[in-house]
Amino acid sequence: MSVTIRQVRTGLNGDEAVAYAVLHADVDVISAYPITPQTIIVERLSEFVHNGELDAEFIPVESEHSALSAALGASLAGARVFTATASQGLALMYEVLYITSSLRAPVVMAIGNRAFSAPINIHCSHDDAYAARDAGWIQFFAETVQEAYDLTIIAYRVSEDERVLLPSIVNLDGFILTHSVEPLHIFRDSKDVSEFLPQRRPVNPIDPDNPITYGPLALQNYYMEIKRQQAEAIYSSKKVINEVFEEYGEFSGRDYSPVKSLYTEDADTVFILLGSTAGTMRYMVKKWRREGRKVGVVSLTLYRPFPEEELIESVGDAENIIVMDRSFSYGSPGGQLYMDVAATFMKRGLNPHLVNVIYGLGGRDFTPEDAEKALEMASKTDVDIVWIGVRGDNYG
Amino acid sequence: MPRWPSTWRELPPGGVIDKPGTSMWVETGTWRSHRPVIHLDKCIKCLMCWVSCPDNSIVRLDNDYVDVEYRYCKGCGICANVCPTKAIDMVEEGGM
Amino acid sequence: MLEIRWHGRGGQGVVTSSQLLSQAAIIEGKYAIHIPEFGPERRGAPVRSYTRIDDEEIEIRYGVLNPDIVVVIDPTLINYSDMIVEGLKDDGLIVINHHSGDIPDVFRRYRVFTVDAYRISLDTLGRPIYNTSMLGALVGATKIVSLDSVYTAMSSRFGGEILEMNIEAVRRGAKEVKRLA
Amino acid sequence: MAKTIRRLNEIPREEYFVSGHGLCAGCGIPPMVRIALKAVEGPKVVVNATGCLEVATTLYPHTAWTIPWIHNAFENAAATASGIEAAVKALVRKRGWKSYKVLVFGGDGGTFDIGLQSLSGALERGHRFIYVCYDNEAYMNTGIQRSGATPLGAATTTSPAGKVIPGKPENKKSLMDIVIAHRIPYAATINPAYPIDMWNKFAKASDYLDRGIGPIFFHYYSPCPVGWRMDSALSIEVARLAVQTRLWPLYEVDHGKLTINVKVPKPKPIEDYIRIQGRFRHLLKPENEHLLNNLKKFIEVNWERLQKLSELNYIF
Repeated sequence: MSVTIRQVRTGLNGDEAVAYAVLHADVDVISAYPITPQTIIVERLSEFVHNGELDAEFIPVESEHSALSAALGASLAGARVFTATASQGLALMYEVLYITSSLRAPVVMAIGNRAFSAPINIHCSHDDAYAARDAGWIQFFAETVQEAYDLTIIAYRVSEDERVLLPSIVNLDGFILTHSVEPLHIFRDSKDVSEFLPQRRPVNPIDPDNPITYGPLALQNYYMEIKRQQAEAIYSSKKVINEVFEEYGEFSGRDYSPVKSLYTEDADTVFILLGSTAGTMRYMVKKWRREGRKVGVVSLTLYRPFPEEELIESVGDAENIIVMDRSFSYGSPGGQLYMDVAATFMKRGLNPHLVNVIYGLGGRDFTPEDAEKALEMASKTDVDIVWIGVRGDNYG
Repeated sequence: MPRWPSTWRELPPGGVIDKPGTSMWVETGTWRSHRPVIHLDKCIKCLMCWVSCPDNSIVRLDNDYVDVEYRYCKGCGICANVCPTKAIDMVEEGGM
Repeated sequence: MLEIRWHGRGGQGVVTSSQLLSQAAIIEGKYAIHIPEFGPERRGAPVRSYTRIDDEEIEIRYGVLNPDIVVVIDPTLINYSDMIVEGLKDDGLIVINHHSGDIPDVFRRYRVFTVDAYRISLDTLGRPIYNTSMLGALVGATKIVSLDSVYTAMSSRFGGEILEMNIEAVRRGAKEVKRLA
Repeated sequence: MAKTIRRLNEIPREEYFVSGHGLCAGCGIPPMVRIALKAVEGPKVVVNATGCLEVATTLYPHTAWTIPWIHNAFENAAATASGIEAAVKALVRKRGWKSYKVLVFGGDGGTFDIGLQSLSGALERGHRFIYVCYDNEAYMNTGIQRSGATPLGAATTTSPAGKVIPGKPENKKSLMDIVIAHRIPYAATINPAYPIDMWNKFAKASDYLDRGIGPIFFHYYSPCPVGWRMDSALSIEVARLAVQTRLWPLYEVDHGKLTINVKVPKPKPIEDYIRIQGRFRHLLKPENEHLLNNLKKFIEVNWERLQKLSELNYIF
């Protein structure tokens, strides 16, 4: 791997890392509303703009609904735009999430993943990311502060690619990543990054010389064709995502792929999960391997489009699959990732023993002890959904 | 009427309409039950009918007299109502 | 891997200390993670923060359960000795903001370092804000990072007179911390 | 400089909003849109909140717009416009792109009610755009439901003229006062029966935008034959009566100075206005006389208040 661009090793928290990525992406318009645990992103970006380090318009909107609405407007105008939110903020944006992807606006948004109310809680759950899962956005999950930085830059390249033209979400676990300081490598400035991420070349931006009607009314005679086209767009974005991952690896020296797996080749039990808990699970898997237990772990860097083939391939012949959800889909057959995984296997006629582990809601710590309990569950055939660490449950 | 693509593969991305003024393909004159008829002898070229028409169906001629574009006129009768000299009559369609 | 737990009260800069320590370790080329434990962030409420330092990349992301070192920034928290020694490793170390030498017996099972951060902070900052003098005391007692690295980390966060005053607080904390006999 | 006119023949012929749209026969919205797009000079883009104008002019694949036009959602037209305006600033500065003006159209639902927050935020932030609220005094797009703009006593499908509650019991919200409270540089009421006044206000707004002055707000009286239950031919006549009864004063607040643009020395009786609209007809029944009196009182007080304000050098 040839790394051509010099980088700086520094210590930043996840929010700051995202803010630096946005600075280095040389965005034109930022529109955001503060919400814990994303607020530091907005604060840093305000500083960059107010100190003249970033030549951008910062729109301090009055709500998240307006944050995404303004971002969409700016994106259609041809600007490279950024917004960030979490939890209730995302819920308030919900309407505009669908409009942004449907209008094919390459907005990039960071989510400091946080639990939905009630009760109100500021800590990590994946409720917000999952709530956006059907909205037609590409979704990445960062495991580390480094990944939060890298994936933000990658997201711009993917979203703005004229074969894609879809918005992206970069998820980073609230507090666990947003507020934790970790070492990472960042580029020196936007000039260095511009080799990988040149200025946006918008397709059909607002242009009085080429008048376009964006967001018309389409009824029974055309709506379905327009939606069919959109469905195809996000499926086919995966090819571009893989290309961009590869190119970024060349550029930065850090490799990315839709899924990360460890010890899955000969595993009889495989954990599948999203986000920052992957590191703890890898640590546990190494421990279990030393104890002679054939356990592997797969974490998804790409959540939408769902990396079906990569997941099947990396899980291999494991008989037990433990899917970990940091959220729950109330009244559903299981957690959101669990349902994705189940469908992925079933579509291919595969029938492994699936267990759904619900963990870490509202920021509850997920410790090695919890991981041991989760593994224990895989051997039980009488349970399918296990809430780990819940007082009052038999399997807690 | 020009043809718009029909399959999902051909449509412009994002559900946009990438051509201006395509509503002109829709002749809303079929909505009309009464038609405006202008008596130019009474017209004082005030242009109140022209400026008030919701459907751009009062055509302003070079000499500032007016005519009706019946392809789009919905027959609302605003032009007749605003005319200070009663130079426009609303006549039932098919009645003439 | 070295695991540190910080105890203080909201508004005392517990998070800042932990953050500066991890920054200093990163500056030295080490791996470090600073994990703040956020509650409703109200001034005065007991709060904690964690730092992990290692020569290898750190993968785990849960809170520190079995610290090697506990740093007690607020002198009044000494009354909550169970909370302070909870999970502390048998050969663990406690660094306390304290001046009388009258400490709970349970602490005496561990190596205890004390420093009068109250005095230092009044002298250097003119206000009872203990976090930088306690950071100095920790570094003085353990040498886990160099003072220079701490100063470098601080200079990216503070400026001007504030930086000078806090550097002095760190320097004195490191110098005046002593092992309790 | 956008030109000020004294006669309608000074208005250019070229149209940017074209025929074939699906707005109702006699709709009051297009006369304003046509004038706005002509009087506001230079390249421009329209942001349209969900509402009659939006749905009826862009039934895919048919658009009545010949300039860039964007619909995002119901309550966020002002926020969308904020983003576009900010993007234009950034792209002109950073990449030398051509600048253009931003015009927003929202109905009373999208402006008085669901979109009030995003409008307020955008006005407070000082984005340079023109926002026009076309006020037809109810949610007409969904079929005539009351809004915060529905006047006292008016019957809608959610404020019917019932036996116990005859029409809307509450007064119309004074949006102009809310907007003016943001201390924006220019706000005015406009009316299709006074096209020259309307043109000149848009022309002034255009010049202000050229000089970097904004935001600008217009409150447009938009007759709705269907919702008001009147003959479609009466749209302009009813609009004139609204002014001549002093119900809908034409005024502007230009950098803090309030001016009444059309004086009404001898107001016509409000009954002339009410009689031609089905939505108000029940107010003429003897048992509803108190409602009619309330409406008269409202008109009197409002007019007097505006006159007093117009005597001040500045109201803010």
